[in-house]
Amino acid sequence: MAEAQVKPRTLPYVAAITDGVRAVLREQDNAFVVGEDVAGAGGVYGYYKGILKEFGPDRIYDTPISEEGIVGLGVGASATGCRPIIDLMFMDFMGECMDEISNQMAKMRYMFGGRVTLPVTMLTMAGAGASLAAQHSQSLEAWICHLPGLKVVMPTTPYDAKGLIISAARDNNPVIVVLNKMSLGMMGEVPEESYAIPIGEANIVRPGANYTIVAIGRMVHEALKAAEQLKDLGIDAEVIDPRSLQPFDTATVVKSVEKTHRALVVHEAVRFGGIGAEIASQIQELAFDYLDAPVARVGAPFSPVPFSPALEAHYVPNADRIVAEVKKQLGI
Amino acid sequence: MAEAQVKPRTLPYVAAITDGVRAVLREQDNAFVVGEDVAGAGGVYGYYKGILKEFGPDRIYDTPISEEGIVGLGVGASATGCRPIIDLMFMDFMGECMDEISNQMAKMRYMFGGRVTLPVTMLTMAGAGASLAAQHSQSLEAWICHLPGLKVVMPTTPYDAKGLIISAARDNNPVIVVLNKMSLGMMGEVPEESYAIPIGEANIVRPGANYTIVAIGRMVHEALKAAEQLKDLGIDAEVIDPRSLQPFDTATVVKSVEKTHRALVVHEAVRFGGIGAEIASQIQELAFDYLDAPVARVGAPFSPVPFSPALEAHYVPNADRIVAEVKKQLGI
Amino acid sequence: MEQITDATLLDIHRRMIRIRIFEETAGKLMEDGKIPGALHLYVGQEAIASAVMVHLSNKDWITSTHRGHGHLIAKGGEFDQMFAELYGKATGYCKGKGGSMHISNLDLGMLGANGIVGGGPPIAVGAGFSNKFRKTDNVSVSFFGDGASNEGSFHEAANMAGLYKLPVIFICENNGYGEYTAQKNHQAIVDVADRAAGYGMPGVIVDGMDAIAVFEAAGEAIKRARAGEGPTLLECKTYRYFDHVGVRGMGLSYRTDEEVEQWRKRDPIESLEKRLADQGILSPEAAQAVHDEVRTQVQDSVRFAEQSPMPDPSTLLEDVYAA
Amino acid sequence: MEQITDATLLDIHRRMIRIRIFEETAGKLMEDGKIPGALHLYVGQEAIASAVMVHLSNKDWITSTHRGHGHLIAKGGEFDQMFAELYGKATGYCKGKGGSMHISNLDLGMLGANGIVGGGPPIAVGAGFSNKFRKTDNVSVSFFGDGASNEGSFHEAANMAGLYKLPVIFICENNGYGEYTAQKNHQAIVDVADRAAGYGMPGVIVDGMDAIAVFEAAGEAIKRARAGEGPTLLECKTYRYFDHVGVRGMGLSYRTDEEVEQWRKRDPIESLEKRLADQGILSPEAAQAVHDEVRTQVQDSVRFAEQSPMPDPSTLLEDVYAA
Ligand SMILES: Cc1ncc(C[n+]2csc(CCOP(=O)(O)OP(=O)(O)O)c2C)c(N)n1
Ligand SMILES: Cc1ncc(C[n+]2csc(CCOP(=O)(O)OP(=O)(O)O)c2C)c(N)n1
Ligand SMILES: [Mg+2]
Ligand SMILES: [Mg+2]
Repeated sequence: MAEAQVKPRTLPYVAAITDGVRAVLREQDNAFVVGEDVAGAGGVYGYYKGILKEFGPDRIYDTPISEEGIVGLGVGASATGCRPIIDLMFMDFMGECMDEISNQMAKMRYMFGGRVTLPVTMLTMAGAGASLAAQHSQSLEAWICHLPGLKVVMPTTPYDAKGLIISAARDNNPVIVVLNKMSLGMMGEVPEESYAIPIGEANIVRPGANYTIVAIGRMVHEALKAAEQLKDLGIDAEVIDPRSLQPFDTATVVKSVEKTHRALVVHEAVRFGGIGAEIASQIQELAFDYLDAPVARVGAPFSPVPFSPALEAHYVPNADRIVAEVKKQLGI
Repeated sequence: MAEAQVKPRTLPYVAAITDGVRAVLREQDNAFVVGEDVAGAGGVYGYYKGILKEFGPDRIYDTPISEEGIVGLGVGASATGCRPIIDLMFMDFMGECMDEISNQMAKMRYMFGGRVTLPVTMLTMAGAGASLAAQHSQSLEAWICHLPGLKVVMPTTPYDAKGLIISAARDNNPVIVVLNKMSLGMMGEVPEESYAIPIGEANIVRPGANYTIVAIGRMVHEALKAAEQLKDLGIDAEVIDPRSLQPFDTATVVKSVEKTHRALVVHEAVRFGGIGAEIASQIQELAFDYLDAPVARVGAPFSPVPFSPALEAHYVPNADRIVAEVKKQLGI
Repeated sequence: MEQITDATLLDIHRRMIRIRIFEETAGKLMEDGKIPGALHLYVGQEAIASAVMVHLSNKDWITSTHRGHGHLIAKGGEFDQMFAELYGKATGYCKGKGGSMHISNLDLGMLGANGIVGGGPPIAVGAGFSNKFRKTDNVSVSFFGDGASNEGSFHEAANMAGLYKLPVIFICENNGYGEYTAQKNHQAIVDVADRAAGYGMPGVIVDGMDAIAVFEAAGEAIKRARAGEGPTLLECKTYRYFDHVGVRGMGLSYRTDEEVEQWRKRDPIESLEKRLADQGILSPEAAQAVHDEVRTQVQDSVRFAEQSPMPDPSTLLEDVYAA
Repeated sequence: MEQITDATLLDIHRRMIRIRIFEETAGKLMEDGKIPGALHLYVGQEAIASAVMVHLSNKDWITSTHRGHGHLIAKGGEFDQMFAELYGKATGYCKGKGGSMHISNLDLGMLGANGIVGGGPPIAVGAGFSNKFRKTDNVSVSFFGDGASNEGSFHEAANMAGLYKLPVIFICENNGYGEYTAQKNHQAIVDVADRAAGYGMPGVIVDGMDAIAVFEAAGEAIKRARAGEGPTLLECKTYRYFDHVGVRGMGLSYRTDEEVEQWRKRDPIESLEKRLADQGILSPEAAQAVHDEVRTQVQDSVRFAEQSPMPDPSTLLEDVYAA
């Protein structure tokens, strides 16, 4: 079918998610959506708005508040010929379904000697900054990146949101798409047609000459702001958005550091044991001789996410903290 | 009370666990044990043997197979004046109770502004090597070390098992004691009397001059074997057992690396995103100028734990793999 | 059955008014952008918390839900510290660290609102276990919604309470919806109380809009629990007047205006006031005076909260661990 | 009710024998140290898997438990690949990667044994959902134990199946124990079937030692499911002859020898054989011939497994991801 040439269209991140889900439901007859309040309400963040109307009740289902049941449904349905999209309203709720995620979804193929295929996509919402306190603000990607059998992607723009959802759904493995609640209103170009973003390929969102910032999830935008501030200090930062954390595009990051000789990793998650530790470790393992300074890490401090805006503002990493860490590293 | 001077007594790791639990139940009136098959059967690995008989049914309870309920019981009872010891038969089952662990147990104190105290101790069994396959062999300490509010200890000897259980139970915070199933028969000196091992203090189990190995859990013993082999290569390895992963004794590790200039971290868990990444990152952050080579990491490869002994033998890290990694790092 | 006294009736009445006015005010402040984050309001369900809580002392524990202000108020929560917490102020019950979804006060026996649906029941079982272990005659009460009754955690908690015959009362506030999903779209049953049999405990259904009925049913269950006879599942049929979050909320059409109106006609406060007036216990004027008094308290507390300082950033890393 | 044919009776009988002899042999091999890891044996419970499975085709799915060999054999599992898997050989159903606790074969509709108690029911709901979504008339059957009925996952799965009226049959094999804990010490109820009402589905109790009774009850439930009438919870009262793990196992005294003897007197194979003989369907000699034949097959398969190669270490990282 000849796609008409369309002129660039901009959408908010929230609508790009919808667009991605819509594309999947159109191209895959055996795809359907299940989750809490996804059908009637269109999702508590509205990213399934219109799906019920367009595709009907056979393609999108409200579920009971039963996260383990939902993930199990995804496992069982994907093992038996469907391509489910399962929705976990908040990433914080992984605690409720971690067995079905980690012991069933991630491991079933391996345990069965490769004789089962689980094309299941899970969408979930992460991130702090909305005064939602300790149980609705976490970034727990470190848990799932540590689990062989899963793929993990974190779209940071409307374009990536649509493209990564489509890739996730086309993938024959369980893929967890970690969305960010503070990005929902962010505008960006989103083509009408269906397109895929390769899982496992990092995106150099800002090329730079003498500093590498690897930024995870929403921190990409903070890193870009930080890069602007760093210009005044004579630092030309390259900002890399891995987009996919599992598999992780080590090559792109290492190549950048070989050029820049300095690196910083930033994420929203608690710094201790965050995915930044893995990335920093890999950088020093593979680019040790190129490094002029230790790989720095910026992450949330070691506490649960506080409710009060006065505290949360100091909790969530941002451009200023990235700049401060760079300065510290450079001794300026 | 004057403890009689006793001469050194050796016990297997499994009996040292029992001894630790017994000491806790003696010294704390509000302590009790709950878990699956802990009372009547004395635990599937037998480390509660005799507890029911000695302390009676008011101090140790069999539970239904309800991990989330068990952890919740620990949370609620510890918040209201008890000091429960809760047993999670296999660490792999954390998936079943991760909400009560991560969203309730770890965060409640902070969310309540410090106005609640949760003196709860959780014992659980980790480790591969017994042909128990993907769901009964994991080492998932990375998940819980990433959670502010929890403490995490991993005893590697009978002495440490007893001492760390006592410390965990005396601590006013939730402490998870990660035991290792392949160590149950290991013999070691265990004093009769009650003694505590400070949580957060690493143990230099083998002092050495020119190489630092940080070994987690059972890997301590493999690291010691590796150190013997390394002697022949002129390498005098210092082996550090952190004992406590959260809080982590960064100072002891950094001081060692400042002396040795080289470091390797080894754990049983999957290498990608394991706690070794955090430790390696910290070392390069804080001892960068002392490092003659990148910090190396040895961990399980990126797959679930295989059942077949033929595969499992290649999966679980051991002394040979440590030696090989050291050689690779040194280019010999 | 325990005969309800006039004093108790007035006590329940006052607790209900306190909840109603607190919640209406808080909802407005949230929608005006003064209170950050998300508030889940209890308006419509006041009879339940109020009539249960008069049976409890500060040594009886409760666990609550995301919709927790009403439970805390009924348990004796002070407006000053509550509003301050909602505003994220240092003077709040949780020093601003918890907010609406984690508001709590251990001195009052309130083990916290909970942002996790189904997070509470296992904790209530722990508190009940503790009460029994420490040989007290205190109980614990777990409030949860119809939606929460589908979480595995509820099942595990109920089974354990039944097994150990714990002094725990499971109070299902069935308001017909879990967020925007009607009960018929989240479970195949009409009465959550039907699940009690599966745990070896009585399941009781009561009109949650009728404070006196709740008082009586809860009294029975609590008496049983104190006497060592084990847990009860008490289902209270009720309704929330406002949206799932806030007052107007997301403006979705998941329920009809008529349905809301039907339930509002059975308003628990109005019907209790009518009854109190009919029985000559509280005249409409005296009732109005309670409203006015509470309204003034609420206003004062809002002022207290607004004038309170934000927590100092230096406190960010405090309260993670106990010494 | 469907009238059971002689052919079906003989089919059930053969499946039971296949399970019995396979399991006795496997248990011995484990205790002799030939099979690594832990085996949970099905001996005593054979009537259930066998009488259920004759109703199913390879397109009907089942989920199993840690005690899964019997389910796979009854579903058509071949001894060669099964023993090979237990030995951790490359020729096993899972290429040696799964072992006893994860043995599976998708071609036979068997979605795996499961090392996680309660891991199966949500997956069976997914398979049932899939059957319905894909507009087939296939069903899924979830086998689980009395102990597993206390896991939250069972609750969530049962509720969802009831809600969506899925073609799922929940078969609780109540053998009176979860590991070493007697049922009365893990739940306050006697009949797990009592939980069905809470999910809007029928709860049926059947004698799990009586193959024909199981055949009939399962047939009804499966017919209902195929007809779109929704799930059933079928509780089969049964007993495991051996220890929780292995044959002699840990040698704990959690149950009396008399209790074991009582149940053994009601052996499902013996009683079926008696009936088949009485009705002239299968003479004792013919029955013995089945035993002998199966025993030979088992011996051949053990030899096959022992002679099979271990998986090559180079395959360690294969099968983690699909292309
Ligand atoms: C584990 C978990 N799942 C989902 C949510 C999102 N959520 C918050 S409230 C709610 C509905 C709860 O319904 P119910 O239990 O009936 O309580 P009600 O809101 O009606 O008082 C949901 C789904 C959550 N907070 N926690
Ligand atoms: C989530 C989880 N908890 C605990 C265990 C340990 N375990 C294995 S089998 C078992 C008993 C299961 O009892 P039941 O469901 O009655 O099955 P049965 O063994 O009697 O067939 C337990 C507790 C487990 N494997 N998974
Ligand atoms: Mg509700
Ligand atoms: Mg059983």
